Amino acid sequence: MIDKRVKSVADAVADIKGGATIMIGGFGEAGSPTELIHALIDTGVKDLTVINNNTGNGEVGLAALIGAGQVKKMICSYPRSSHSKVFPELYLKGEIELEIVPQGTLAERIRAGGTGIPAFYTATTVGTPLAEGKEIRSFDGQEFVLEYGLKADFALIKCESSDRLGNLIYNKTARNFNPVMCTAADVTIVQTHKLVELGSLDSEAIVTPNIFVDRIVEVSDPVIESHLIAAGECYP
Amino acid sequence: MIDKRVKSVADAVADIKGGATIMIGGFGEAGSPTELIHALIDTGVKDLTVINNNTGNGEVGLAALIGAGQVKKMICSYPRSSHSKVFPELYLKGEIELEIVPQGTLAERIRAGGTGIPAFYTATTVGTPLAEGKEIRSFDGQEFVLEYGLKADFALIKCESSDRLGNLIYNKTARNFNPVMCTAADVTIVQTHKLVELGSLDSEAIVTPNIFVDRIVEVSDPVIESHLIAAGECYP
Amino acid sequence: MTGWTREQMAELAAHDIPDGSYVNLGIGIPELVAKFVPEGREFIYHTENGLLGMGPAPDPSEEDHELINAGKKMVTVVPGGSFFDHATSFTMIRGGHIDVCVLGAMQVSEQGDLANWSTGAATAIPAVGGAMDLAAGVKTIFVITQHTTKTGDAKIVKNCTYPLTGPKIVSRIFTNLAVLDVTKDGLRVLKMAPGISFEDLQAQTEADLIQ
Amino acid sequence: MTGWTREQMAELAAHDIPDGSYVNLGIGIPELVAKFVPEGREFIYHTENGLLGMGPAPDPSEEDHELINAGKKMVTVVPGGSFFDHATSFTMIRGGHIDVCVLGAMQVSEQGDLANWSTGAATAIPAVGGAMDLAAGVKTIFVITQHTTKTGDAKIVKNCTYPLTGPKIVSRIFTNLAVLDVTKDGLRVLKMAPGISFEDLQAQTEADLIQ
Repeated sequence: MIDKRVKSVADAVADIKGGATIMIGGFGEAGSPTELIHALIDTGVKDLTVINNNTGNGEVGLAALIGAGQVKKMICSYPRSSHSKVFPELYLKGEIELEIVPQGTLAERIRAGGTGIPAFYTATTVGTPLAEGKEIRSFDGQEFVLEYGLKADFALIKCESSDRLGNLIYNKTARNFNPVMCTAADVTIVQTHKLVELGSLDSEAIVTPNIFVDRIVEVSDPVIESHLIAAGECYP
Repeated sequence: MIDKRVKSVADAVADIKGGATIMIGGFGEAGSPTELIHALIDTGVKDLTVINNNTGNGEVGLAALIGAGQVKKMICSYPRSSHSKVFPELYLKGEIELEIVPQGTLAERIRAGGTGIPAFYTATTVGTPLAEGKEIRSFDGQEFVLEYGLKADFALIKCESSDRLGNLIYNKTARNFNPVMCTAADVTIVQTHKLVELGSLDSEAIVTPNIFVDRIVEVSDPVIESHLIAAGECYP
Repeated sequence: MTGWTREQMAELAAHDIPDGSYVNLGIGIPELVAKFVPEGREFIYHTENGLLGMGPAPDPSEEDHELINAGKKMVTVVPGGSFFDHATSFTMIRGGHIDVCVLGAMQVSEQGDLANWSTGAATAIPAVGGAMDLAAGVKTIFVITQHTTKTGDAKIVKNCTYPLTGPKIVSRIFTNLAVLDVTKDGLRVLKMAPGISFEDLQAQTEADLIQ
Repeated sequence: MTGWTREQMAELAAHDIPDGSYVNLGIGIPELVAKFVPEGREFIYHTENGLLGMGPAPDPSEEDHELINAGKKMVTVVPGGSFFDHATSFTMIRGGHIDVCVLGAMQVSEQGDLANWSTGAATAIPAVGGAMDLAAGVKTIFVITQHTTKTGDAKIVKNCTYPLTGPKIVSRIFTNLAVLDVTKDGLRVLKMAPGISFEDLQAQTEADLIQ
C-alpha cells in the first residue's frame, strides 16, 4: 500500500542537508508551512538557498529561519513588508544574497522547472534594470527576455486537505505558489490541515495530483503567523 | 450585468470568418464541442486552420468540417484513428496541409500562447525527424528544441457546467485540451451541458475562471459522436 | 494648490474603465477605485495572489487570514469568484487577459514610462513584486499619483531617473491636479482640477504638456 | 520458435516495475501489464489524456464516453484518482514525474534508440501522439514487442532505419523470446524463453547480443 504519511514535522524534514535549495510555499502568511519551517530551524542546517515570494514577517517562520543564519541566499520577488525586519538587516550588512525575480516570472520559472522546460521567453522586465545581462530576443517584432526554469531539492508546502497518497486541495488564497512548487522539487513535503480518507476528495477538484507529493504530515492546528507576531513571539 | 450567454450555437459562431485559426477542444470524441462544430459547418466559411489533437471520426463533428472542404490546414498530434477516413483521403490527395506536433508539445504551445510566452525549449523531438530545421540549444549539457506559442482567433470549447460569467467545470477526461485552449484564443466560445446559477460553482473547484471565456451557449442534450458513427450518420 | 482628493482621483479613474472590464488594482490610492464604480457598470477584480472576483474588506466576524489580496490585506470573494495558483494568476496578467490595471507611481515620463518599484539608491532593498509583470502584460495601464512629491519635485517627467518598471506602458495618468493622456505627441491634458490653470499645471510638471 | 505469449511478456515487464511506481502504459501489449501487478505491489496508472489513477475497463452499465484512456477506450477511475488538463498531464511526463513507461516498438537499436511512430514511407500519414513526449520525459522506458516482424525481419537492430521516436531512451526490452537490458556495452540477455538457445536468439536479432 502506498502511504506517504510521516509521523511528525521533525521526521518530515530530517534528511534536509546543509546547502540544499528549498522552495517554501505561501504568499506572506497565507499558505506558509510554518510548522515545517520551524522543524527545519530545529535541524540547524545551514547555507540554504530559499525560494519564496517574500522573506517572512516578524521573527517566526521564514523570517526566523533567516534570522537563525541558516539561509545563504533568497530568491524572491518582494523582500520587504510592514513586518519584515530580519532580512533587511542581514541584507544591508551583506550577510545574505538576494536574487530578485518579478512575481509572475518567479511563478513561471518554478512551473517551468516542474514541467521540464529549461528556459522560456517573457516580456516581463524588458527595458528595465532587471533585464540587464540577460538574453533579449525578438519574436514578431516584440522583445522578450530569456528566463530559466527553477528546481529545488525540497519543497515545503501547506495545504488544507490531503489523503494518504498526497492528493491535495488548498484553502482560498493560501493556494498561491504551493501547487507549482509541488511539481518542481525532488522531494515535496506537505503539512496538511486535515488528513482525509482515500476517495473522499472529489477527483474533479483535486488541485495537486498525488504524483507531485512525497511526504505528508498532519498539522491539525497550525499557527497563524500574524497572531504570533502581534503577540511578540519569536522562534524558537 | 455581465452576461456572456448567447441564444444559439448559430449565434455563437456567426462572426467566424474564412481564413480564421480555430482551436477545437476534445481528445477524440471526449470533450469535442460537436454542436458548435456543426454550426460552423453551417456557416460555410473556408480556409480555416484548425488546432485539435486529432482529425475527427466518421463523418460528423471535426471530420465533417474537414470533409466539407472548409479546413486548409490541421495542426494536430495524431491524425489517424480507427474511425478516421476523411482526413487521410484529403491528405493523400494533397488537398489539406498537416503540421504534426507531439501531443505534449501541442498542449504546451497552446498554454504558452495563452500565457504570454512566445517560445520555450523542450527535450521532446530532439534526435528525431520532427526536430529537423528547428533551433537546438543546450542547457546543462542536454539538448532542447525551441518551440513557439500558439494562439487562435477563436476557440470552440465543451464543458459540463458554466454560469453566466463563464466559470467552467468539465467532466472527467473530457477536460483534456479545453482549459488551455480557453486561454489562447481572442474569442472563446463555450457549449455547456448545464447552465447554472452564478455562485453555485465551488470557487475552489472552478477549472476555467471566467476571464478566459467570451460566449456561452447551453447545449443540454449533446450528441455522442460514437453513437452517430455507429448509426452511420453524417453531417449535415 | 491641492486639487482633487485621493477619492476624487480614484473616482475619475473608475469613470474611465469600461463596463465589464477585468481590473487589477495596485496598492494604495488605486485600491480606492473599487469604491467608485459608476452606476450600471460591473467590474471583476483580479488580485495576483490567486483570486478573480475579489470583494471588499470583510466584516470582522468573517475575517480569514487565508483570504487576502496582493497587499496582504484581508478581503472577500464575490459570487462567481475563483481561486487558482500563481502560475494561472500570471497567465491572466502575462497573457493579456486583464483589461485594466491601475498602479501607483514614483515617476511617469511623457513617453508613458513608469517607475514605481525602486529609487535605485544603494541602500534600497529591491522589491518588485508583480509590478513588472502587470506593466508588461496588461492591455491598459492607468496611473494614479500625486502630481508632485511631498517635497515638491516633479513626478511627471521628461525621462524617469528612477529604475523603470516598464517602458511606454502607461495610457492615462490621474493626479490631484489633472488627468493626462499619454499620446505619441506627448502628454495631453484631458481635465484639470477646479481652480487649476494650464500654466499652474505646467509649472508643476517637468514634461511639456499639450493643452 | 514462438516463445512467450503476449500475457507472459506483460507479466515479465510488470515484475520489473518497483512498488509504488507511477506508470504509463502504451497502447497494445503494454496495456496488459496492468493485469499482472505482482502480489504486494501497488502501481498508479497515468493516461496522458488527463487522468492519474486509471482503473480497468468498466462494466457495460458504467461506461462513460467522457472517461477514456489515451487509446480512446473507456476506462474507470480508482479511489484517489484525479482529472486534469493536457498541460498538467504533460507536466507529469515532460517534468520527469512518471517513473516507468511501457511502450510498443517497430524497432529498437542496441543503443536504446526507439522507433515506434512511423515507417517513414511516403504514403504514411505521420501520427506521433504522445510517444515522443513520453520518450523524452519518462525516467525508465520499457519496450514490449515481438522479437521479429510477421515477415521475420529483425526488430532488435544495430541502428533503426525507421524515423526515431527518441534516441537512447529504452532501458529494457521484453520480447516473446527474451528479456534484454540496454547497457553501455550493448544488449545484454537477462532471460530467455523456454527452449530458446542463445544462438537461436542471436540468429533472430540484428544487433549483437551479450550473454
